[in-house]
Amino acid sequence: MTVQELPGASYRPTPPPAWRPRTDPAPLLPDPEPYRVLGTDAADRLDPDLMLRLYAELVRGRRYNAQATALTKQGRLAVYPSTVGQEASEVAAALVLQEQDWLFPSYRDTLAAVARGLDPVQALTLLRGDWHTGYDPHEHRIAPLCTPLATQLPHAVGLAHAARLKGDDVVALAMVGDGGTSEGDFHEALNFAAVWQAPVVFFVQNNGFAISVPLAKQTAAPSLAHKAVGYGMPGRLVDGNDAAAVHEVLSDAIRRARSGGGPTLVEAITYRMEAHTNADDATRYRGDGEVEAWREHDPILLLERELTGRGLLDEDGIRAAKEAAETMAARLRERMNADPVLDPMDLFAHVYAEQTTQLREQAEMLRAELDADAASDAVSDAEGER
Amino acid sequence: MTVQELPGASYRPTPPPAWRPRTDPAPLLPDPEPYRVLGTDAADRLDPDLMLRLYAELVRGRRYNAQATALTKQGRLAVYPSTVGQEASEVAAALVLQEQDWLFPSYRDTLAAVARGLDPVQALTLLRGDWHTGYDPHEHRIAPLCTPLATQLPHAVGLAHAARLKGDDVVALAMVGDGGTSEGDFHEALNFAAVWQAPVVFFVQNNGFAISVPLAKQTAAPSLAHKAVGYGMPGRLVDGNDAAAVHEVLSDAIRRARSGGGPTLVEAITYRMEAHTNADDATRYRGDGEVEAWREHDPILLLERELTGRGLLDEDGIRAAKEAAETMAARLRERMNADPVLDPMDLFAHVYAEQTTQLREQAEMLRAELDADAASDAVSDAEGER
Amino acid sequence: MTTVAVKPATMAQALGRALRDAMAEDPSVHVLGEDVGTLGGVFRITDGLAKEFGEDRCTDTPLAEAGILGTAVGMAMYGLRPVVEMQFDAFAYPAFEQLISHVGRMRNRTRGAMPLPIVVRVPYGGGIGGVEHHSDSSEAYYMATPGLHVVAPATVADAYGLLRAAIASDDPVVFLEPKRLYWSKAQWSPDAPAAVEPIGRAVVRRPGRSATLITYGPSVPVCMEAAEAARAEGWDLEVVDLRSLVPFDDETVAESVRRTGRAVVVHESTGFGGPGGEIAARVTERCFHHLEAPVLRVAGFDIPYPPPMLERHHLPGVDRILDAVARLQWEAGS
Amino acid sequence: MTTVAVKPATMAQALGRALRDAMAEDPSVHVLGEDVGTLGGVFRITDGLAKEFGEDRCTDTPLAEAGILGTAVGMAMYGLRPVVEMQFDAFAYPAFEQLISHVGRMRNRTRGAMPLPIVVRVPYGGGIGGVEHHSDSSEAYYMATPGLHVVAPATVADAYGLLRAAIASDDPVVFLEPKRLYWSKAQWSPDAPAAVEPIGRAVVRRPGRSATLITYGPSVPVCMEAAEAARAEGWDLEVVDLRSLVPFDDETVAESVRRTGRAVVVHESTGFGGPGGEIAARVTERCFHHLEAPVLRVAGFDIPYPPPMLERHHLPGVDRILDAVARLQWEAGS
Ligand SMILES: Cc1ncc(C[n+]2csc(CCOP(=O)(O)OP(=O)(O)O)c2C)c(N)n1
Ligand SMILES: Cc1ncc(C[n+]2csc(CCOP(=O)(O)OP(=O)(O)O)c2C)c(N)n1
Ligand SMILES: [Mg+2]
Ligand SMILES: [Mg+2]
Repeated sequence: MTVQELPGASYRPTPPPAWRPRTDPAPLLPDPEPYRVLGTDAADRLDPDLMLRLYAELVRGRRYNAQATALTKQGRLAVYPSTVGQEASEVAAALVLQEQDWLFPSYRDTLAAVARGLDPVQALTLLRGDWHTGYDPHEHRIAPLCTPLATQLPHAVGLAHAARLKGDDVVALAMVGDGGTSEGDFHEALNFAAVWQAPVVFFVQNNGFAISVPLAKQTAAPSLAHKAVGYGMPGRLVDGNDAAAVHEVLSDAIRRARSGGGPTLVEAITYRMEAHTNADDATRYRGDGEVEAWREHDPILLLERELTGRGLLDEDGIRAAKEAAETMAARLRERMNADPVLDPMDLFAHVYAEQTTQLREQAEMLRAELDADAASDAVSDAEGER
Repeated sequence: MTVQELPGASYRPTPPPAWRPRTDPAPLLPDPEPYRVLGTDAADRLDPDLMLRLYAELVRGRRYNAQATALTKQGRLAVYPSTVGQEASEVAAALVLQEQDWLFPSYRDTLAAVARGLDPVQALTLLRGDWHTGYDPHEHRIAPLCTPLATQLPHAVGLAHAARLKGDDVVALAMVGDGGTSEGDFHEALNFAAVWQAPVVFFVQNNGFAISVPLAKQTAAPSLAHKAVGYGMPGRLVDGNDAAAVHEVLSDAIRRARSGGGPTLVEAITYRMEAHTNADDATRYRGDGEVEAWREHDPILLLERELTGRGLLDEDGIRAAKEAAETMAARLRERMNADPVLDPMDLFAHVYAEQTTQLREQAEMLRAELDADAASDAVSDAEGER
Repeated sequence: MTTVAVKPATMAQALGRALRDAMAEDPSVHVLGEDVGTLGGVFRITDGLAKEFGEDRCTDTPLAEAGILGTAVGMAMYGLRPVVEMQFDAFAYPAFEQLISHVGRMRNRTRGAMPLPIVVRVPYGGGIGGVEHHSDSSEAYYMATPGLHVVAPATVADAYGLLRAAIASDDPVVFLEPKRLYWSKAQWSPDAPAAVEPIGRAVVRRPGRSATLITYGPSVPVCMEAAEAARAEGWDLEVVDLRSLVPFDDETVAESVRRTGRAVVVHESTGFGGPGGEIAARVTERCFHHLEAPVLRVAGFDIPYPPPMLERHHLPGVDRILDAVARLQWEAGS
Repeated sequence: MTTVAVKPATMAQALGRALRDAMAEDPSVHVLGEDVGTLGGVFRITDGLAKEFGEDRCTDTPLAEAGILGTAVGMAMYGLRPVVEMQFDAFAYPAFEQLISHVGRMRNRTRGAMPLPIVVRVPYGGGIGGVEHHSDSSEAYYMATPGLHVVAPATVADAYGLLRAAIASDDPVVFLEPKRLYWSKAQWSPDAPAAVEPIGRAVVRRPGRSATLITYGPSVPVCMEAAEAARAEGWDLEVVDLRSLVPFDDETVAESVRRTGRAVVVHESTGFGGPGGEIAARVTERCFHHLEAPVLRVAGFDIPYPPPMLERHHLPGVDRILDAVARLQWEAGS
């Protein structure tokens, strides 16, 4: 397009100052193929200790998933959304964080919380049903598991932004599913993060489905990571079953955020091997063949092969990891088999900082009902004893 | 990144079938510079009739803007958001549509509606304040002017999708501002459109500001058009003050939509020369220098220079266009100076298809009040006459 | 298209049947929402529709509630009759701007030129052991939004009849489906589905003389049970099932309360700012001199919906209803 | 930082001053919203704050209300006290999911570990000649959401005091600013601002013996005027200004109604499903045997907010209030 000199035209072909592309889009675009480490040359650079740590966590994570699903069958959990097949992404998300950093899990990400150090019983409280959150978020810097999809993303942005304003060295990592990227909150969160250059990493686990809806009905984008350029942040695509790759890509993104470089969007390609939750019937929307194809690409298998191939792991090591996982599972089972002790009066305890008169009256009513029930129970007990 | 052969590893480096980039991102990305026709070689290809038509509409549009602002001063409009400086985009948006197509204007886009053939008095009804919409949307296929930003975009998608399902040849063109692109509804609308391959064109007028907030506080993206790739649709960047360029780019996008090629996002770089509305004081957030710089890039000036330079327009033609605009303005002023005739009972007329008992009672109450007022007015009139 | 000889007996089946019959009769009826197609919805209400009518008629949408309702608005503008499913009550909240600012106002905005015959199906309410955000009773929000109809069936037959009426209505309808009644069964033949109930008529589910329980949706069976239990205490309770909150059937309700002289409103939604305030106020306006006692309310507490293990303490149950009946100042007369 | 010797006299100025004083006292107070920085807000309430405290303390956000409130939640999680401005009532709707699903529940969800001291300022209500979506009274939505406080000042001094109290509160507060009172003036010295009013206390604005007008926000001055006008008819009306809808001051209201025996609730919001139902119901529950007539309501009609040229027919005015007072069954006694 060349500029034509018009007779008498002082017309300038460049538009006035308000138009100025501020970012070079090229470096923001993801590579066409998901980044991979295991089974590639890049694996030569791996830190053996970190890999063994990841391996132990993956094995533990797999066992945790199995145990949690078993607990739903025993009626000890109301519901459990499994992360079998996604352990590499779940675990890596936790391990890349420093202590002062914050994790923002979605409802599915109890494993990430557990890998970060949260007591699994506390992590499962929401799903057991005794309370909405089983832990003090400040203790491990893990936000409450978030059920309304994508709504946790602006929280992560706000927290990261606040920390930066206070001059604290804190990065927030926010997790979301492929389906969650369709929500308006995803869009608004990424935009705020980029405008504010907040130290936050958005980590999308693209596990192929939102309940029954496959990715192809969710988006027509080349990849979810391609959304990043529209906010002016880099988008990265990674093989979500390659624990080493996820760890590296997330670490890079966190380093970037920590050093003032702003947010990153990371898309991990993975697969939900089990049904959406124990209540779901996945055979209604996908064939076994698809699931089988992913078995070969299992995150534990990939890492195990790499580590054994390199002589970093042997049968003893594998057995030890499995045993540690069994111990964790046995302990979890045992503790979850105890009925939680609940006080119905807690219903009114934390609605407001100070209880309103109105709630006080309602609490009194419940108290009276409970007392009356207890009294009539006592009467029937006494009658029973005679 | 080369694949390493591990001893005994049957590990396949390509991930399983669920990962498959569906779109080549390259053609979806906008050019780095806004597309321009006027003052370039591309202008040789112009259709003189179309250009003269555009010119007449721009001149009329400028006059319409002036008249509407004047009407706010006279108390004849509650408020008016001017499109001075944006006439090329407003007018082109209307002219690219075929009769059966639909226009989805934002609250600012009365000019586009008028350029499509809507009676300006009807277009201004919302802003005069006698009703929310002054026209039957089906008559000109213009959706009601939409005040909650970006909420009209999913409407356009739904309508276009419905038309396609019915087998009708209908394209929807949806207008939105730069600020509006930050809303979740923008994101959700574009995503639905791309997944459904709906025949819709999203037309963003980036006029530099959302009230007082400049683009740099709105987004960090290379351009708003870059958002398109994240939905898997093409993004196009155009000089919004170049009527010929906007007309061409929008026409291309509409042709694409009409032929089943799916949605396009078009960003027009333009500038709001006047305050946000008559109630706004733009000096609080921008300097005169910035505004002045854009005067040289005025849409009417650009087209006028091109047309006069090519000998397609002379002083007579310019005068004729101005006179036509004056006639329109005089007629508009005259009609807007008449008080609209309102029936308060209309409040209850179209809340439901069938009036509820409840509304009937309320309507009766108002009717009684109005009758009582009329009676007491009559009494005082009678008294006044004595 | 052959009519399959199903025999629905649960509310879920009746709802599914209503959708199917409406789609079969009227090609402009489209179903859309999350997981409604291939899966048939998480509650299986839309099971089989995509198969029978194709994915263009029953569509799995991207995961975005404002987008679902917003595109439904556009579809309705073009003459379709979209029936959208919100997966759970609390997941309808992202769509509130579209609902309040457009769905409820488009007809009024355009002086009747652009009605929006949209049905928003919302599986709602608690008692199913759902974790946070899966058990909200959000009807107060809908009631406070002019231009919407708000319907809540309590029986299998009503589920069918009211949903058919909602789809046939030229007004937007928020259709509240009591989740915990999805699996409630009743003698009901899909081959001779009940005559379509008009929206806006309450019904006396159980006649009585001592006092009126005014209720709707999931609380109807609870009130029926309470009425049975009350017999032992010597109270003969009338149960009025509102069926729709908007339009509100003042006539049926007031007629009952004038007769009994006492009333309790029962619902799961929080008491404060919930539907019960409106109902009690309008009953009182109309029946003041017939009332022996103030209209009382038995409702959810004014707290966020509790976790599954505590929800039974929150939900209005038979005992709490009877306690309220006992407080209706029986010493005062009649 | 020098204290500028402004003499605020309008409600808008008092609100601005409250923000300024709170920010000066507490560095964790941050203001964010659309146009609140450079422009000082479309109503100029935040004028000067960005200049005095910097753009990090008073921030122009991107145009996305859910994003504004959602990021404010995150900021509050980290210990800040965000004050967000929604530009107009109807533009708060996109933020409803954040408000209902998170803001109102986070404290409860975390057993008190994560309170959210957020103030959501909402310029609300009509009477300013605003076009569609600029005049909604949305308080019913907020009232029905547990975990929120809902405040609406009616005077210049209360605007200051209640906003200070809202910012100081450890609970989230929806702060409803009656737009049409922004320019109402009063003798009020910014140098000795009124003692900060606690949230949750109603006030008797005008004592009276014949009947009680229960109201809040923009309807307070209208009720005061009605009370004046009522003297000519021989009625001595008491006016109770609720100041906060949540917490609700049952004590002050019930005490007044027990004394007068008659009450009318007045507000702009639609009547059906609006705050008046709750108020009338709870007053009746508490004062039944003192009532000579049912508690009546004067409210906006049950319609979408009308266009500017018709709004005066919609808004509760003096005549309509007096008509309601006349219907309080004066023949019946006292
Ligand atoms: C706002 C909202 N809408 C709907 C739901 C119901 N829901 C729960 S999980 C889910 C699918 C989520 O898919 P994705 O984001 O891909 O995460 P994944 O389940 O695969 O981890 C849906 C629709 C919800 N929790 N929140
Ligand atoms: C949802 C919503 N939020 C806020 C507003 C208030 N508002 C009206 S116009 C405007 C700025 C719009 O900017 P932009 O989208 O760039 O359009 P422009 O005014 O420049 O045409 C704002 C914030 C609104 N109308 N809708
Ligand atoms: Mg998924
Ligand atoms: Mg703009």
